[in-house]
Amino acid sequence: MNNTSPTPPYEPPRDHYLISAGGHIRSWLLTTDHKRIALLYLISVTVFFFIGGVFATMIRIHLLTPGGVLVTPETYNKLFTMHGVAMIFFFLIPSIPAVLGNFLIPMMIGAKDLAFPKINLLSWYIYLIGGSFVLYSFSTGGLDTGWTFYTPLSSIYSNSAVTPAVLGIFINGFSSILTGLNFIVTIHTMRAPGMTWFRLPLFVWSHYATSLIMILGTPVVAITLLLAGLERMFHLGFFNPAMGGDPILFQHLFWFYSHPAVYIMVLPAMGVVSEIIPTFARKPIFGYTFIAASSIAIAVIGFLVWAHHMFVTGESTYAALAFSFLSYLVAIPSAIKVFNWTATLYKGSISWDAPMLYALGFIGLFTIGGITGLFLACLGLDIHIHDTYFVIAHFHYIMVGGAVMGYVGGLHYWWPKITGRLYSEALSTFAAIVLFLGFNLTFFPQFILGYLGMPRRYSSYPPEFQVLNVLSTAGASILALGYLLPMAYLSWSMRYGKVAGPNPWPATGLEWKTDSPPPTENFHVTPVVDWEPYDYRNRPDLGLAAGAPLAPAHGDD
Amino acid sequence: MQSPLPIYPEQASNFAPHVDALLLFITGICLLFGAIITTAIVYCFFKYHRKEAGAIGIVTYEDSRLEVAWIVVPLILAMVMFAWGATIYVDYRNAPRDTLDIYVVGKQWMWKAQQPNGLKEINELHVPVGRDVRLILASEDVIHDFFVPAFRVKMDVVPGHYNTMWFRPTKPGRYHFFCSQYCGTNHAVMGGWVTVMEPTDYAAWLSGVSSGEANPVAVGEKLFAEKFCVTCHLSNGTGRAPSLNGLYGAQVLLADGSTVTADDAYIRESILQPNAKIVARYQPLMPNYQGQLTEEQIFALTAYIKSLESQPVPVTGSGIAPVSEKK
Amino acid sequence: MPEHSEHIVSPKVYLTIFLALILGTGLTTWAAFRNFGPFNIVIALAIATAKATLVVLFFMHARYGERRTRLVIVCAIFWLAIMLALTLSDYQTRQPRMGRLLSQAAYYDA
Amino acid sequence: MHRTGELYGQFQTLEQQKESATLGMWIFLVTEVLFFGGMFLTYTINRHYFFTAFGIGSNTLDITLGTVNTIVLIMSSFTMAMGVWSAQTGKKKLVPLFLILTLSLGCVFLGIKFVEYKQKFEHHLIPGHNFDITYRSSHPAPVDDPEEMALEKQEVDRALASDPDANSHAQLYFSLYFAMTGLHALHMIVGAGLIIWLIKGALGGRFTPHYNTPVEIVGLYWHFVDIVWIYLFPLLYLIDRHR
Repeated sequence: MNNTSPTPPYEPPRDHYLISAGGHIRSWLLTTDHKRIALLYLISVTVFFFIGGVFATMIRIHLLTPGGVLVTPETYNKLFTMHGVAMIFFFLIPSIPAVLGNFLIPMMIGAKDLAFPKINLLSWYIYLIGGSFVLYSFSTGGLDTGWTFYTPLSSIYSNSAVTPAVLGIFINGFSSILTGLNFIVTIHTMRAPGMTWFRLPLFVWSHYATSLIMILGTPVVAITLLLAGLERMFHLGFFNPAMGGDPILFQHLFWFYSHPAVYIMVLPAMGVVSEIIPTFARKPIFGYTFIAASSIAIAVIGFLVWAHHMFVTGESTYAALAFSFLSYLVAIPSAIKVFNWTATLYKGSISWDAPMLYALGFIGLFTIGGITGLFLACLGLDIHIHDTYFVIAHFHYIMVGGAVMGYVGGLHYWWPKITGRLYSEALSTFAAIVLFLGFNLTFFPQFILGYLGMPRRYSSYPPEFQVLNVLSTAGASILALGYLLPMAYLSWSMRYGKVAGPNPWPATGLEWKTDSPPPTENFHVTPVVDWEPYDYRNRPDLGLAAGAPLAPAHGDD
Repeated sequence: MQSPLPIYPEQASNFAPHVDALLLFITGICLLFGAIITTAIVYCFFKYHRKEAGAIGIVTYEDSRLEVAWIVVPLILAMVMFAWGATIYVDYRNAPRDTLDIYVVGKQWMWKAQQPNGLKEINELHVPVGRDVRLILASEDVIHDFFVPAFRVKMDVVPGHYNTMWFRPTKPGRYHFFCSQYCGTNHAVMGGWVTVMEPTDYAAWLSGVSSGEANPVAVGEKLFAEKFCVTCHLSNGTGRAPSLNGLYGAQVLLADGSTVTADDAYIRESILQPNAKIVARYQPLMPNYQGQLTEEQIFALTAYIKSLESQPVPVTGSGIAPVSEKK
Repeated sequence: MPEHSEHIVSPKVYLTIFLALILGTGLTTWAAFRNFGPFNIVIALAIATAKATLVVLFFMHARYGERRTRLVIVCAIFWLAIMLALTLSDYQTRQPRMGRLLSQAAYYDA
Repeated sequence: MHRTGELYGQFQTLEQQKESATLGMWIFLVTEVLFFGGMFLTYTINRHYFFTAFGIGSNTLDITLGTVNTIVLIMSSFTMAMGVWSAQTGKKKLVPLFLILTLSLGCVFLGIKFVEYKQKFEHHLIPGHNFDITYRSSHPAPVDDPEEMALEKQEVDRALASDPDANSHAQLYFSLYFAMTGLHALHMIVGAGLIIWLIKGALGGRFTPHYNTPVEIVGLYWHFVDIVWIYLFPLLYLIDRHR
């Protein structure tokens, strides 16, 4: 994959962020460098991904037979709850923003660091504290409420360690809020000369939208879980019908955040894809302004749809109609993105490198996830498929097929920048294909299971559902392999990989105009931006073919 | 019963064909869009594969007509999906008149159903084919959800709320029902079977099995005396509290001038929280029965009050609407 | 980056606002002891909002700040409004809760 | 990142630094609005359901202490604003003076709040197993005005007659009362800590017309806490006072 690099044999930089502050553990734990904090996050979210992944594997093995093969119903309930909590709050939500966003946003806008480096470090520590609470809950009695913590099950009836878990998520919320706050301020005030709003990479736009959701939604779930935790600790009655409280109110408050939270997970992945596609098609992205605006539109409209999780709770019919209508509206900006990405490929110069495969995989899986959302937003269908495996399949297509594919793709794309090394081309291509196939085999059968009526969160099921469950489990084992592979070869490449130049693909963003790995201050001189985003034609510095074909007359259709 | 890999469950209610048709419609549209996008990606992926190392792509300029087209067309299709789904939902949320009402109570981890004649079932539900059935759902602890895949309907069972659902079975047979809202340890086994029977079989079943079972009207009547309701709610309307004859389903005039329909929720509220709605021209004297009656006793009392409907209402001083409230 | 010209508010303005806030506090307490029927809560919230507006505009300098600051404030109000309005829309139109408690009227007429 | 004087390394100019800090604080306050907003929503819905019980609960609060506390907090907001003004206009001696005034008023507020909490504890109004809305009126202290107590008892009895669960619902009111005022007080304590940090700087003459960002952004925070109270006061203390 280095064959396109036109630069002469490249000497890696002698001083960069990984070594300049020394390798001592203290230099990492007290660092305020956004790049090092990103790596700290990389390690910690990987740990949670691994924990959540182990739970997922056990869930799938358990469901091989109708009666369940592995654990008791009680343990099974804990498994899916802890899988959800670990994956959603401690992996998916921080993954792309806190790892890739943290690493790249300052570099992409030409800044030396985020606006508040100490707060950035603080938010990692808050994440660790929140994470420890949750791990404490997992290891002392576990958690069996479902990641949604519906009351009064969670606040009164559950016998598991609910209190430390809700406190952990409450604490972790502030990590998310501070990250979002830091990004928004940074994007507003730290842009390099010439970096106007409409020259921002789309990755930055999508993180801006993500940060909006983080700062506007997270406080609500924080207070909600705090109230639920107080209710449990002190026998208060906010959401307990026996004392006059209302469990439906909990659901309103919870989904006010937790629906937009889906967009916290997937918007950054859309940002990653919006970077990868133009780079590997070597042409400006089609419909830049529409993609940028659709990110903001998703963030705003995403806040108006939450009660579509409550169509069968006895919600008022009028409210249900309004929320269903608004849910259809939020599908449009996502569709705009998919169409524009596809259109970007047209007449491109497309390479088949691993990041591109991940990005295209993302488009395919996200499209399936998105359109099955249309089924669930549909009131008449939702009364049948609500709370069934259809829902499970749908949001795994969005979160695993979408967010995780984007995250892994982004890691592959920026890995040379982060570590200065290239990984094996053959292995990475293989892993991308394995992931795509394994994923579909795992989750596609679940759509059918759901429509057949298998409810979610079942530790045992009627025998007629077995065939599809076995298929799903088979897929999961392939999927697990697909995740272990990149973990292995990426780690291997850190030491043994080929040295990457500053711009191996080559790509047009500012982050590629500095060394790989970058120096602590990101740029030796503050860059000045005088080009439009993703423009390959006016960038002689990229060293691409001088006589590259120009747009013919009919090209501008 | 079915082929080894069916795509959808049996259609056994009035909603099932509509929901399945809607499913096919949305699936068709989505497949079409999916096919277009997939074809475009695969085509470009091979057709424009980079041949020379240094080649760059040809710039294509964005076209606002194209952008508007792919905003407006999906929007219109989405609105069709919305409207179709909404009609089914509105139908589902508004039960027809004259339904067969069955009370269903969910508790960790079982379902109790009570037929109109008082026959009680556990994790079983018998209904006649072709009749509009309404389930009145209550929970004793956490949130549950009553889900019958073959009928394509479900509804959450929320403590502190009465939810209702309705359907008209169209095909005799035995169908699974599930709890589909996670409710704790044995959530997965909190289910059972709906048996749809021919009306004659249903009637026979009711009378056959129910002998020896207490009739809820009778139980309710007994409670009505035991709990001293009868001392104030005289049937001739001369008591300290309004007569309950003909109350169920009627409009009740309240002290604040508003009216309310005397449905299950109203009767329940009036038993548990009598002073919430005071009937016009009566005093708030009735003690509250909160915590003194089980859910099933309330159902029985309600059944008894309903049965009073058919008795002749003596002419009393009561005004426009059958005025009623227990005091 | 726009040239940041700091506006210095004179202590006289602060004093005026302070006195207005004290007046508002007196007014809201006074109003609470009068029966305006359903308007008691409206009056209380109106006075509170007026007071909060004064604090934001003058003490917090929003009146003199950048457009961006005002945008941030509008966002906060807008999202709060979304949360309250859409949730209450469900409560306003849903079926009454089982055993719902007394309406105010029933209580006062008793 | 190195720091040059008051300028942190990631910034190019002091202007940029101040702009970032101010924007950051405003955005933080937005999250606070939503944070308290969740509780206000819970409050609104329960008040709607249980108006009588909320009225009874509210009437047990001491209106005098509440009003005094409101005035104290507004006064502290005023002195805070004056502190910012002193820093902006270079009145180096006034800055610590106004900050100390603000801190003292904040402490007075917390002291009064503590007295109120203590009363609630004595009157069995802390949510939990011992919560008893009738306790106060049936166990009058010698200092209480017997007439007033009789009136209060009458009110409580009336409420219980119309809402048999009034005790439970009044408990809901007090749960919200403690959650909301407790979180507000927590914000006050954090604010007081920040002001102590400012006073330390101000005594060292750190804040000048050229550099006063910390005073300004702590001021923003302090005013916000004031605004929360401006809403809490009528919503918690003034329900159904006019009977």
